[in-house]
Amino acid sequence: MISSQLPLLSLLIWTPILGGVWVLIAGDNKPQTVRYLALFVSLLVFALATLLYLGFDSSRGNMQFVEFGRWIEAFNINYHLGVDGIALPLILLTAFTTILVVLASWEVIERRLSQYMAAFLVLEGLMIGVFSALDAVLFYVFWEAMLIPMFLIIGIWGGPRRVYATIKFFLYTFFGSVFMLVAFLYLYGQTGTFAIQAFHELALPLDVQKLIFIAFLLAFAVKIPMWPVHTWLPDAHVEAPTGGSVILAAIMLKMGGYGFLRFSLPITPDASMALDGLMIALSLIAVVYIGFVALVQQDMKKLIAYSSIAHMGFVTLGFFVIYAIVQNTGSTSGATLALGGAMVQMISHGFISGALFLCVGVLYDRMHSREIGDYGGVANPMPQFAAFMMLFAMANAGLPGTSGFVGEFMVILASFQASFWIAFLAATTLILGAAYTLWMYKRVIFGDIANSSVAALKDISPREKLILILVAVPVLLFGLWPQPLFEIMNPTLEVLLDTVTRSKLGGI
Amino acid sequence: MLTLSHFLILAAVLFCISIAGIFINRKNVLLLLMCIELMLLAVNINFVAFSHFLGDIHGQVFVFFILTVAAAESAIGLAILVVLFRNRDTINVEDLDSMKG
Amino acid sequence: MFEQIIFYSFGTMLLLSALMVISVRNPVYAALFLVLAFFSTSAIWLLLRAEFLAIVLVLVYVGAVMVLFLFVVMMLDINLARLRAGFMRYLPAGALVALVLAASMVLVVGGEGFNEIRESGLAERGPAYSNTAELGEALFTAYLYPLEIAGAILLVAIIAAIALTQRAKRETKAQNPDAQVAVRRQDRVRLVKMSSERDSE
Amino acid sequence: MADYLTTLCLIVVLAPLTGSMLAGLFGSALGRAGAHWVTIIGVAIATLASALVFKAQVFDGAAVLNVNLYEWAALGGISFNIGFLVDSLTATMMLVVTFVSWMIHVYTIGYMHDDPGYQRFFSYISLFTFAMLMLIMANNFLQLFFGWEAVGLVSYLLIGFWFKRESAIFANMKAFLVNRVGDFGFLIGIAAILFYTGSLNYTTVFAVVPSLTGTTINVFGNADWSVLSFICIALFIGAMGKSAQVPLHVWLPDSMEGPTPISALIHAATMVTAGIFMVARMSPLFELSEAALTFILVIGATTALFMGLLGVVQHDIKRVIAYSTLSQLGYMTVALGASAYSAAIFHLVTHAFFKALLFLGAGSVIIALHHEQDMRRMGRLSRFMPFTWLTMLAGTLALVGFPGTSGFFSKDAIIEAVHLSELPGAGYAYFCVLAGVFITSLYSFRLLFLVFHGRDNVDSHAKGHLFESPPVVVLPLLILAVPSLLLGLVAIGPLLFGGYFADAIHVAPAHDVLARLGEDYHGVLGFMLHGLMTPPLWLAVAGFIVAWYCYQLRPELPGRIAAASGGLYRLLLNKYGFDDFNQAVFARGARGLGGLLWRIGDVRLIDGLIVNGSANSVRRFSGLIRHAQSGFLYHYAFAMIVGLVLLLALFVQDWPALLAQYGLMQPR
Repeated sequence: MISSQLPLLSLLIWTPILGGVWVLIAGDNKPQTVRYLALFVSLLVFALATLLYLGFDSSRGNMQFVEFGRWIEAFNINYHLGVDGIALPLILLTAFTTILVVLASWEVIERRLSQYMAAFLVLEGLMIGVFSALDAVLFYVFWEAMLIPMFLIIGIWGGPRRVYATIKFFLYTFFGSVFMLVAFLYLYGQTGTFAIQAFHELALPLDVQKLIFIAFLLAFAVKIPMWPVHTWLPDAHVEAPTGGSVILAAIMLKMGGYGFLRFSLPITPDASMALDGLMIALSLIAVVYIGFVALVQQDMKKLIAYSSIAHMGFVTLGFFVIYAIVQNTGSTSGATLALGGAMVQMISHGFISGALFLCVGVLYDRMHSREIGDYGGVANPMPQFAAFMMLFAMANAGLPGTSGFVGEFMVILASFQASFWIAFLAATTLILGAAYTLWMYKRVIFGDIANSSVAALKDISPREKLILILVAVPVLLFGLWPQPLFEIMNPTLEVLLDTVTRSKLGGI
Repeated sequence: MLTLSHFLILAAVLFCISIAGIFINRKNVLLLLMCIELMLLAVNINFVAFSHFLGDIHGQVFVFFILTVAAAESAIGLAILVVLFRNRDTINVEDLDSMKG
Repeated sequence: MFEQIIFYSFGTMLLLSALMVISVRNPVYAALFLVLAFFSTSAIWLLLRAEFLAIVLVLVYVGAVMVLFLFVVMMLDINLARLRAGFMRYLPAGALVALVLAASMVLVVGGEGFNEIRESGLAERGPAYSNTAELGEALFTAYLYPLEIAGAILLVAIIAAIALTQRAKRETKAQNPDAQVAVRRQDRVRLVKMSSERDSE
Repeated sequence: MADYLTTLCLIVVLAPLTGSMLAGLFGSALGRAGAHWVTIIGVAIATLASALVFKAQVFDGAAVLNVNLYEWAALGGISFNIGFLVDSLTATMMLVVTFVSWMIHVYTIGYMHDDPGYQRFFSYISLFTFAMLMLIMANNFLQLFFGWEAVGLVSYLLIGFWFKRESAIFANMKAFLVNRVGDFGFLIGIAAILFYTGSLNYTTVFAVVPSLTGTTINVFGNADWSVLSFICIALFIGAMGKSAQVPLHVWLPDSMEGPTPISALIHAATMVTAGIFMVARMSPLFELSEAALTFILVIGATTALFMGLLGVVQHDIKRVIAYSTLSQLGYMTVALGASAYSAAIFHLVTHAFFKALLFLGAGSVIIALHHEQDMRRMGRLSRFMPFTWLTMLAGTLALVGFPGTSGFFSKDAIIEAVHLSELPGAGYAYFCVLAGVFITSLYSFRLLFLVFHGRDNVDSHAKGHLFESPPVVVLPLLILAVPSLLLGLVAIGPLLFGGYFADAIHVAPAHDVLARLGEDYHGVLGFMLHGLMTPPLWLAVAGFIVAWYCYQLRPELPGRIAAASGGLYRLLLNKYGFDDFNQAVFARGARGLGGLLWRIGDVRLIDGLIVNGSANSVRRFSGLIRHAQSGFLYHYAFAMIVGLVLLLALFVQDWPALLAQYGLMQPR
């Protein structure tokens, strides 16, 4: 009923963008109006997102709220939007996180506040665009446009080495996605249209599939980030302002995962099956190698960035272990477990790493340092903050009862069905994750008051407490009862699984 | 009797002389401009020759346009030369190398 | 037979003057040799029955451009001494390059590459044929638009030449209206608090 | 009946949780008294409810309750849900956990009287009770794992309660990480169960498992292991982590850094027994794999003997009791290995009481001496603290296995069971268990003599106001002393031989040592008389005599023995080098590997070589190209000419033919 009349997805994309422009017009000299305006826009978008959720019929696995409009007739490119079980949770996550970011940068940002808020609102619109685009070119436009606000956010309001970090971030992602464009053009050549649905049905020979898969892999591996192409993330996080870090960790890393589910797996199933060994190896490296690297970090944000890479390693593991499972067990139940686990891992990682970056932001706003060495015994002056930080640290280490556990638990259970060793290596995250998170927690929070500046710290203000509570609720809710998430995703995962496991080579 | 290649050879040699002129002359920019005029002249000879032997007027029309462009070009060239001389007091090619990477 | 005489004589004159242009020390002589080159070319064009262009060449080039050159040469007091030093040093390299290029061009052009045109020799034209009429007719029908553009280019050239070489006259006191408008109250008005002393009786 | 039980179970679980939430979140608002009352009432309700459940389950013979509360997640045909499974085993454990936790709550009022984190502590111990109950009452592996890790979390919070102390926060991280190593194996086991049985629910798993005896899994390429042994050993690794068996025991002694009440509650009575409970709960699984049972037997025996040995050389009063706990856990594990599950549970229950009693007694001694834990600065306290002394004596008698006390019944049952078991490791286990009895009595009486008798080397200042602890401390001691002494008499009959755990524990007839033991069991008295003739009693007496001789008559003798034994003493002091080994290999190794991977892998290789490397190479390359623009016109002219010549050459493809025209070359 809701889905028919209201063009909800277009609203969801363009309200934040127009809101951003409106905030920009409001100008820098009226900070208070800018803040409340930005908050109003982000709340409005969240309301629209919940409307989308309520209207979403979770019994059907295919695209809903579909909108279709001619854009460029010459090349048969059209403004085609739609959302299904995979995209909806991510859109909700985007809307929710933007509210957090607007609240988090309430007093912190003084310089050019309106441009800061505008950048985030536009970024939100573009991200929702990416998640709901069903036309390859539209997807590509949103995908590249999304980099610009992020580039500005890190570049202008970032830390000392921000220029290096932001250029590296931009070039890295841009380099990857250029190959994706080539793949789209080839597919357009084959099908005459840019509709992603058509790409899914297009039969392709194996070697062509492999090339396309590699092209997509480059674009999405950089975004996730997967092991060899991950070095931009720590720099980007260290230099980004708190809000930027939260959005970067909570949403932008999920683009890669979403891309794999929407493009790589369905369009080139046989290539994915052929190369799943490589992908599993890369994911396991991300989990183990990065786990060790995270252990020795001295900068808090770098540590959380590396832990994000390790958690996202689980996502890719969940995606690419399905072929081995189906081969091994013959049934798709394990594969659905893996995919569902990976999806939940993405959502929960969005909340947890967002929360952790907010916590580091709280500390950074007070002491302007991210080095673990400068802190010690923060629990004494800031007990409430220590409690929140404990919850999120435990969630990051994958404690059952928090959402961090759900994803990893299911992926490990599923990957055992593929092979013992995959589960064995993946399960090491239990130890490594706990090790680096708790060691950081011990050095920063526990212990005696390290220095005078720590002693002078004030506990979290009501605003900060509101933010932390807001993000703590989903972490605990989805830890204790993740079923609502699965209800949305299950039908879509079923549909995705049978497109993905059906080989395309039969036709030729 | 005269054939087209006579004219083409004439123009070619003229063209090469003007190139040598640019290459040899390391001294004043003025001579460079003159050599460019010579090159254009060589090209015009070719055009007229072809237009005549093919009995097609278009060649000559084109020469007409080349002349206008050449005139405009030398006018501006000399103006630049004057301004250059006024600022640098020299038009010696050896000194004018500031425009580089 | 007569045409060959004319062709060869004016051809050699043309090449010699070109050689002299690049080798003579004094730029004025170079300019004058260039004028000679133009005259010999217009003669050759007459041979090719392109009399309108020949006359235009003489009028436009020699009349305007060479005069401009001479004018500039006269105006800039170029110290001749430095001009010619080192001419000999680059001659061999330049000559070599020219020779290689000329040889390859001549080979290409001289060969039968153009044989179907070669034999035709100088095409005979009837006495009523008027090159100017034909050229004018082509110019003002098919090529009208490019003609306009050519006119525009010339206009641009004129303006550019003037603008480049114009020197600002120093003594004028031109007003700058937008600066005047942008003045703000606090720049100009200063309130000074003075204690009010009674006027002395 | 079922929903009556369900509501009761809900009360049992939610009461401590609400108490903990109230104390935790509104601690400052409630104030100290408010906080401890809220939590005590919560746990009291839980104890009452679990007593009702116990009565319903055991006496009224109610059916086994197996109910799903809500569906946690449904995915790909597998449904994960949260629910309760209450049978005799759970009911007993519920009663033990809630009762001991209640005693600890009361005791903490006295112990933590002047501690700033008072409310926080109460909230943590109630949270612990909630987590332990969730673990015990789970009806599927997911909730078991949830309880498993939640209990680990709370023990982490409580060990590091005084987070200002560097040793405490090191100990709690160590505890959590070692537990996580155990959970790593546990998770692999759960994953295997899901793969081979298709569900995580106990009942379905136990139904499917017998059909799996044949299937094998090959992990190391050639060796084909039976799936069941693989699963059981994996699950047992989890138990080893939680119940501190040999390789993963390193965290328990350090966990003494936490306040004494939690040492009693968590590291003696309840949490460490989670592993034993899990193995007992999974008895249908373990019974099908001889290899796993032997493995358990050997690990248990090694822990029992060698950890007991360490107890003899400790000077910190709490560490002695900690090592005694380790040793007793070893005993329980040995019982499990010998398939005497009910004996293990029986010992677990009795041990919970008398070990909690010992810890609380030690706690009251520590308060009296103003947080002095080193036994060398204690002595002759019996005059000042009669009640503590008496209750500690009762606890020690139970621990040693003095005939009639609960410890005697449970420990002797285990020793007899091991004696009857025919598993390959049984001989070694029997030896360890026997030697353990001697060691146990040695260190426990050593503790008694050093603390309450022996030379009085309490420093003068402390002795000034040395007197018995307040009633709120002593009362729990007295209450706990009762079950420590009498429970054995009451419980041995039904528990071991009366099929009390029939509904929960299934023992394969071949391994049923308790059945054979039961044939010649006729009544408590008979068992006691029989006990007099068997070696354990004499070993216990021998231990007593040696302890009396060394620490009462000739106090300087232990010093000389230690010096004489040289290497052995240092080995024992150094806890067999486990700590140094872990620290060197795992801690420093991991950091080293991490540093290596980061510095070389990330910074130098990926960043330096590829990312910045390519950027630098582009800059260097363009540096070269830059010189091509010299600024001189003739260079540009020259470049044009070269281009022209090349174009010309390109334009004329067939130079030879052209030259041939001029006769300069012979045409081909």
